[in-house]
Amino acid sequence: MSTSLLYALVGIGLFSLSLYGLIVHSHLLRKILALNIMGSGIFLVLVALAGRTGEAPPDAVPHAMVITGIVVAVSATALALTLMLKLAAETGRAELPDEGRE
Amino acid sequence: MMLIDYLSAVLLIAGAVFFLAGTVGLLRFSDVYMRLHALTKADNVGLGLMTAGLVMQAESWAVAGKLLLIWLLVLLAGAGVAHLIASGALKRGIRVWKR
Amino acid sequence: MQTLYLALAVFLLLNLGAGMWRVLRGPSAADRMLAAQLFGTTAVAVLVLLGQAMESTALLDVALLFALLAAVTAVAFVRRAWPETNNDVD
Amino acid sequence: MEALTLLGWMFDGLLGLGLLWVAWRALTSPDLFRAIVLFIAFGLLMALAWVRLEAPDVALAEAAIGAGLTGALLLAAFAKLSSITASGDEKQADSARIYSHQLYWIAAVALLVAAGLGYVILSLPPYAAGLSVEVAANLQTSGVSHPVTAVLLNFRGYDTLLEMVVLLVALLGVWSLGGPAIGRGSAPGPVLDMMARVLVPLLIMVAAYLLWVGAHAPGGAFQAGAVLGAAGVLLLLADWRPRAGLMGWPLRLMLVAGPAAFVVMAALLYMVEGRLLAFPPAQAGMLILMLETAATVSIGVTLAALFLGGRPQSDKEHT
Amino acid sequence: MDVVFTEFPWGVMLILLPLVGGMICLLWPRRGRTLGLVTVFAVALSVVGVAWQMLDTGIYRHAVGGWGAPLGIDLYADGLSLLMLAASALVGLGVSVYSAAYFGREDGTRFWPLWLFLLAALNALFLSGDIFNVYVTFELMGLAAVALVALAGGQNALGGAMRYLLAALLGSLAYLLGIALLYHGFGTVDIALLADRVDASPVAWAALGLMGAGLLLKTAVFPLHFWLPPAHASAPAPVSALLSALVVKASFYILLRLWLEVFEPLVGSDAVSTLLGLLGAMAVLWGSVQALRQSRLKLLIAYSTVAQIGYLFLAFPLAAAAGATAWYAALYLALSHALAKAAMFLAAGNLLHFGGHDRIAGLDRVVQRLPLTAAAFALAGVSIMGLPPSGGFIGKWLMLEAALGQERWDLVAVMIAGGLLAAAYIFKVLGYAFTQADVTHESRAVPVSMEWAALLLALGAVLLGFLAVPVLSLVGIGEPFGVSGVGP
Repeated sequence: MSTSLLYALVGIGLFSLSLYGLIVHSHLLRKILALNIMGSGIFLVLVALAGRTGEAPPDAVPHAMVITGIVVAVSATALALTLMLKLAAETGRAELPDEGRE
Repeated sequence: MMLIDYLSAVLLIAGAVFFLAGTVGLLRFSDVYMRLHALTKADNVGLGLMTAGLVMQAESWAVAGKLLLIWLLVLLAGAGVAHLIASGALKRGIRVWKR
Repeated sequence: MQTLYLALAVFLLLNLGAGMWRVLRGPSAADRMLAAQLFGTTAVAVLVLLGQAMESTALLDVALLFALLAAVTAVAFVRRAWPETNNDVD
Repeated sequence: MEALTLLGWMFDGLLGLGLLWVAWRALTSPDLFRAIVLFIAFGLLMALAWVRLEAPDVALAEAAIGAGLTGALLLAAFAKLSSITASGDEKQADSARIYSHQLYWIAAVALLVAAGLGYVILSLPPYAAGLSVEVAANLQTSGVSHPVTAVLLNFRGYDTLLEMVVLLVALLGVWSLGGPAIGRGSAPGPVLDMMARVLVPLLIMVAAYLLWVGAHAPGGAFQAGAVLGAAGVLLLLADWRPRAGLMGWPLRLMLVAGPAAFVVMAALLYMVEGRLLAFPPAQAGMLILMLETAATVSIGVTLAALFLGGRPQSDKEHT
Repeated sequence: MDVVFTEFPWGVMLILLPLVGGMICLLWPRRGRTLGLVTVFAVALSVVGVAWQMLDTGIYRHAVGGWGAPLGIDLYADGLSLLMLAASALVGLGVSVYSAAYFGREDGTRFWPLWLFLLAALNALFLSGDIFNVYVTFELMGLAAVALVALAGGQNALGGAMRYLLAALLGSLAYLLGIALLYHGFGTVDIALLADRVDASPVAWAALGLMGAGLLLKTAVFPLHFWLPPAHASAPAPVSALLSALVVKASFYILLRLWLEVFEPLVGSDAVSTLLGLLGAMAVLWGSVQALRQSRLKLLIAYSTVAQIGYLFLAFPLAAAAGATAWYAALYLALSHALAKAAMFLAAGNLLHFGGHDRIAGLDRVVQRLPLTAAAFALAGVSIMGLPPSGGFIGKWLMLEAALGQERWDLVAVMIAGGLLAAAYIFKVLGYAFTQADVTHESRAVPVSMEWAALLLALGAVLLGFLAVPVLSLVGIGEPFGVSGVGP
């Protein structure tokens, strides 16, 4: 077991934890938090496994991908938070409206 | 190890002790103002001692300067934030703990 | 020296874990935020130690950013997220 | 040497457990504000993890965006939410619609996913160079000497072009949702004023430094832009608002500058080199720095505008 | 002149033009409508240009930055990509003409830049030969689409947009973890190189599971369709048309690409394709039944989309033996569904504009009062039902032929049942359109261009019924389904 594997497994753990959190919580802010943590878990897998280069410096391509991913994540988070606030202003609750309403 | 190494080790360890004190204070003190007091010890003194210890080991002036800059920044930001939180807490009527 | 740097980093990390108790416990929002501030400072200390241990000056830049951004987050808390009315009694 | 590896393992192990624990508490905390503070702490720990994984570029981005700006965004959204929903925060009957036996099923699925993926991770070969050989071989002709910047701006510059547009589209989405920009709070007071006066110039200097250093060391447009965005956020928090005259086309021009520079550069290089974004090695360094400068400004302004929320009113709206 | 046309870089124009158009729209909001229309026309022209070049040279490939895979990103287009690009251009043209009249000045300033960026994302996605680049285009597409849904405002649209955003983000993240595994397993994110390197290892299986799940969620395949009806039904009509016609097809396209190339060594086993076929069959039946039960026109059309997406997945179990025929059938269905469904949503938008509501029972003699719109709905319905002569008929006929040839009576039954149910829900609407409602409503005049846009798209869907040979020969460029495939 190496450092790479350790952190990659932690990343998988974060992915699974937040998958659970995303499904069970109905509050939208929690869902947004869960998606952010899930993203971090995936980024951790990407970067951790890039370190399997022995003594050489780690592979830079996944690092660049993760920086792209972090910027995408903050964009999506900002949009999601605004949408949540609008929805809460409209319905009084920061939750998804029930389906099948008319 | 040279003498300077011993000196910086002492400073680093002393800094760590202040961090510990800060945490203990944060956990044990009984109202937000006292905890604030404990926190600023870690900020100012703990990090200051550590920075001093590391500056002695710095390879270049640039590194030493950057270390000092970091400490000054934490000092400034910590003081400002501490003030904002304390005055905010007073304004919001959080009571000061009395025995 | 390397050993000492790393040992102190581990010690500070443990310290951080202990501080987590205050985040969980509260009771007021300000307490939680204070604990987060201590986290920020501790992380800065860990970073400068690791920077020395791993001989990477780039970590000092990370520490610098931490110090700056922690202040921004704290100001965001004080100015925005802290309820004006005190419903979280200490 | 032995003690060193042991301590390294202790550090990594503690950090890994800490990440999982903090994430778990952030996901399950009944108090919403506490969840957000835990999430900010999670961001700090993530940055430490990036450092341990020898990814200082990612650590910089995480410190600026992941822990810093996302935290500020969440705190501001939490505050607005508290003023919208009656009870304010938390303690709404959460997950009320999910029955406990369903919880077990979902937990079982999540565990299964974790076990399966964990097995896959362990099945990977312990040594893999990825594309590091190709990156190193072409670094000379990329115009910069820092591999991550070379990948972001040159080798995979097209991704970065699209990513700039993603950021812009997010802001357009926020604006099109309407609603007023965040209002001003109580008077900022002298201390905050002083902090803003000292920190904002410092943040701008750090941004410029990161932009410049990115060519040969960890740093670059995204980290610099994020720091610039943080400066903007701090100004907004100190109740500074740009003159209304700047909120019309000058603002829009700054928002578009980054993606537009990329698109124009792509088109021009197509005409000269016959390929999109094919930098001629001799001029690559300068061209990349120009692109990065435009990108930094756009990223910074966009992030600050995202924090502001609604579309700022200019004195003479064209709409 | 001829040289200019054949040498011009049409391919990169497909990406750059809408990006430039969107940015100029943002800088110059008052001219949004004109800029938008000009840009979309130019994009459509570029698709013709690309098709022209590809007829000559076959596969289109462009190494961005001059690096080439695996270090750089390659743009790649074969007949499959070309078909999707053409569908985007056609639907985009119709929707743009419609939107020019539909959106007022205020809403228009929001709509046009978002729509042009969405178009850029779609084109970039169809041209991408790199799975990480596809992730970025997914995010661009998703955020733009969510913002467009939310344009309608109100509780339903905001709820629909939120649900859609969460589903899209979760789908993207699952896809991204798949990328991480593929990259670390095989050292590249280029589709063509992955196709050479991927073997039936645990990494590849896990990546297939993650990416498949993410893409199925984005494509809204039963039972992961929950987000689609609220989002598609509550968006502004032209946005609903874009989402149903194009955006869900984009993730289907990527799934197909990965299936045919990257995961080719894994899909020899029947289990996965059987599962996909089963989900498709369930989607056809469930979606159709739900559509029949709706009382709102736009919800009915949205559930019809769930059903029609199901048809595309019936191709997976059939392709093992029928080869290319099954894929040609699915693609023909995708193309004609894009046109027909866009026409239907636009027609529904006209009815909504006209009567102020979209209750099916209150349609109130629209056949007499809006004959062009009613004709558009009916013609689009012909293609959705799969009646001759229409694009839908060709697609379903090819699919049915493949199923009959393999004696897959279960799939045959599903297809026939789906067709009958589609007939039922479309005639339900048409029935109300002929009769007088109990309560009559105030009515507003519908701009002519909105009526014609819907009608022309519907006519296009029907016309596809006569164009099978040329269209399928275009799709065959570069042999996306392998040389061994049986031709149409």
